[in-house]
Amino acid sequence: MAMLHIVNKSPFEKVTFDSCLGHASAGDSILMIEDAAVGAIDGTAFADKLKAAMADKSVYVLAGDLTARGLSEDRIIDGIKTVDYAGFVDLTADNETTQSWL
Amino acid sequence: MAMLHIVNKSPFEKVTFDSCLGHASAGDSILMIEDAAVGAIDGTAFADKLKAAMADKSVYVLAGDLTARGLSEDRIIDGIKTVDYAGFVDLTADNETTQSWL
Amino acid sequence: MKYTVMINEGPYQHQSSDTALQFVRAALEKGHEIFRVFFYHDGVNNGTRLSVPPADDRLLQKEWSELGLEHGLDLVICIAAAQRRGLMDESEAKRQGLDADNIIEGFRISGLGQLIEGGIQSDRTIVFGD
Amino acid sequence: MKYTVMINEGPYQHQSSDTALQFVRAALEKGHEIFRVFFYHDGVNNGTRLSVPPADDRLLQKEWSELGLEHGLDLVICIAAAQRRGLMDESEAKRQGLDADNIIEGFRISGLGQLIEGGIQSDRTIVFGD
Amino acid sequence: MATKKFMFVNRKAPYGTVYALESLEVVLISAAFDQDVSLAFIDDGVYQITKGQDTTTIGQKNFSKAYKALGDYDISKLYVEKESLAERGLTQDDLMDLVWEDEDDDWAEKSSIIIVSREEMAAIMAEQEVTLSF
Amino acid sequence: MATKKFMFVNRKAPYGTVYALESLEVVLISAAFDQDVSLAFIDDGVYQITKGQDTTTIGQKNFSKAYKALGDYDISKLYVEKESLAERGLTQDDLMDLVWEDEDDDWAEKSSIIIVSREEMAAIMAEQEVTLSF
Repeated sequence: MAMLHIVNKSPFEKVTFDSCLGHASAGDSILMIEDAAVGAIDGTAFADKLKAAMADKSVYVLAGDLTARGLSEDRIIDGIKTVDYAGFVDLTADNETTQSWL
Repeated sequence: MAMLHIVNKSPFEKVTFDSCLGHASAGDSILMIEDAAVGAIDGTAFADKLKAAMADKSVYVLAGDLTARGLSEDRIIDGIKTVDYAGFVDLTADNETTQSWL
Repeated sequence: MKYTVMINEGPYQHQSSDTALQFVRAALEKGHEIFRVFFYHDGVNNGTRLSVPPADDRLLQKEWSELGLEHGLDLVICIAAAQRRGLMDESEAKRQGLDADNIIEGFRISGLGQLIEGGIQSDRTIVFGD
Repeated sequence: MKYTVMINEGPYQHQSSDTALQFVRAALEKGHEIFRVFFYHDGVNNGTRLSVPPADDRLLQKEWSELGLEHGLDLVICIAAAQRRGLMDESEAKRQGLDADNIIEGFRISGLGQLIEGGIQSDRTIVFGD
Repeated sequence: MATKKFMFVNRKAPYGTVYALESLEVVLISAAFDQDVSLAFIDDGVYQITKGQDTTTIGQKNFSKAYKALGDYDISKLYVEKESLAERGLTQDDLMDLVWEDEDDDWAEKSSIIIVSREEMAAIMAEQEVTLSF
Repeated sequence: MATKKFMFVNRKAPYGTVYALESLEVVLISAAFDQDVSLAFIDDGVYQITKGQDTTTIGQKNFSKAYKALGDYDISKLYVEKESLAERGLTQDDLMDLVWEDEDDDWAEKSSIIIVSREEMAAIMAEQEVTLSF
């Protein structure tokens, strides 16, 4: 079963995002919301970890949370897709299960 | 002026404790309370960082927060002193200023 | 698709209530069913009617209340968490001998079993928190 | 020595209110003066009188209230934070046209200036939060 | 009602925040619904089930004994992550003896604690139908 | 009243939690007390003063413009940590232009943002008399 992992913590502040990456399975999807959106940016101390996870997982970011923090979509890592709240809902419907990393 | 740094976050969960260590000055004191108490234990992935800080800083842990989490005082790093709430108050009085790392 | 949503944090302090509100709105717009929204931990504070934030800020508790009434949502506040934090409806306040209550229209107070039942009955259970 | 204490989190959800309570008790026992305790952010929720936790759990709001009354402590709830979160005294509730209030005895509601004044007047300002 | 695979994921230390206590309250309630329940203890969540917890001075009640009741409610799958223990200098000896009685094996007392690797934990998580995080 | 060195330490991103907004509200009030006020932006706190913040879809008000008022209240020392910016892939160009007018220099407009190293930030913190953390 494919799982949607929802992560809402900055990877620079908490280990939650790391823990999420360590427990997600190949074929799963990861959605960054709230403070986790800052993890989508390329050229950060976290970017390489996320790129490695993208080898076998799909990664998404909630666009509104990115722009709220002054980060434009053209700075995110290649291959990460932006979604709005409707897209967030679609992700929860398209994956059989979800897990929130709090 | 000597400063008391009060840290209340687990070093395994958040970067707050690291940030505290990175901003404390020689001669300062560091007090671990609440979830930060788990950082006092020897033999963890964090212990070496704290030992390095102890070269020029005094480190304390609130005993009640240690035992609440099932950790006995005989497991803490050599040189860390345990205090009770009265000792916590004394530390705030003995240092000219305090900074809480939240 | 049928959803249960759990919210673990109070309004303003963390974004989880905001995000959950936008999520529920988007799910309703797409025609999904919201079986239940369960407010747990500090999430129970989303159900107070005594909030009056600055005029240029959102009033989250009212937005939940109005959304609930408009769509007939089952907005459930956990009774155990509510009792710890001082969120009361009229009958519970009376039962506890308290002189006031503070729940906003559209919410109800019930037990933790409602969360588990939501998980069983729904196709998806989504958790928002800190 | 004269202390001001700031508390940024509500009761139960985080330990900060518990720790601050023990700290203030210990400071008073040592003969220090508590100039002010300032409740900010979700910390305002420490001032509700509507809490009824399980019988075997502590009732933090009442412990603050009683400690404050016993020692004549100045327990100040930030008005802006209180308005967002639905913590009201009688006069503020009336002013806002609300039908209930929920503040517990021993607390008062005032502005953020009280925190800065506390920092200026006190020898030490200690922050408890998340 | 249908039977689903429920997992309660515990990542936070007890007492510093309320999540451990209120998570346990949900878990105990879930027992009444005859679901396939398991618990995961990862990251700081492993501190929730250490033995010898003593909250005398911090003003909070010690709720660690309530984990011992889980076995009586047929909640017997407590997955604890090996890597999380090791990083914190802990071993299974530091955890409470949490047991259940196997009615299919002449009520033999068995440990409810199952130490698993991160990789095994990920596989167990992948099988769940409802995951509640605290 | 006496003049003290007040520092407001900001370590958290805006909007995910309320601390950034309510910290700013305290800072603005502090201006009325004629104290020696400075702000520190470290770790995720640096996101509080990025330019181009747009909260249209998340339902919260955009309060970033209020930082621009700080200069008018003679709050002109906003210390931003270089290492925190770098770790997040940010530079000073990503931050708002926050300025104040120096009355001792013919009201010349000067930047309120002072980029410092972690070591310099530690030294500035060590000089403070009242440190409020959010």
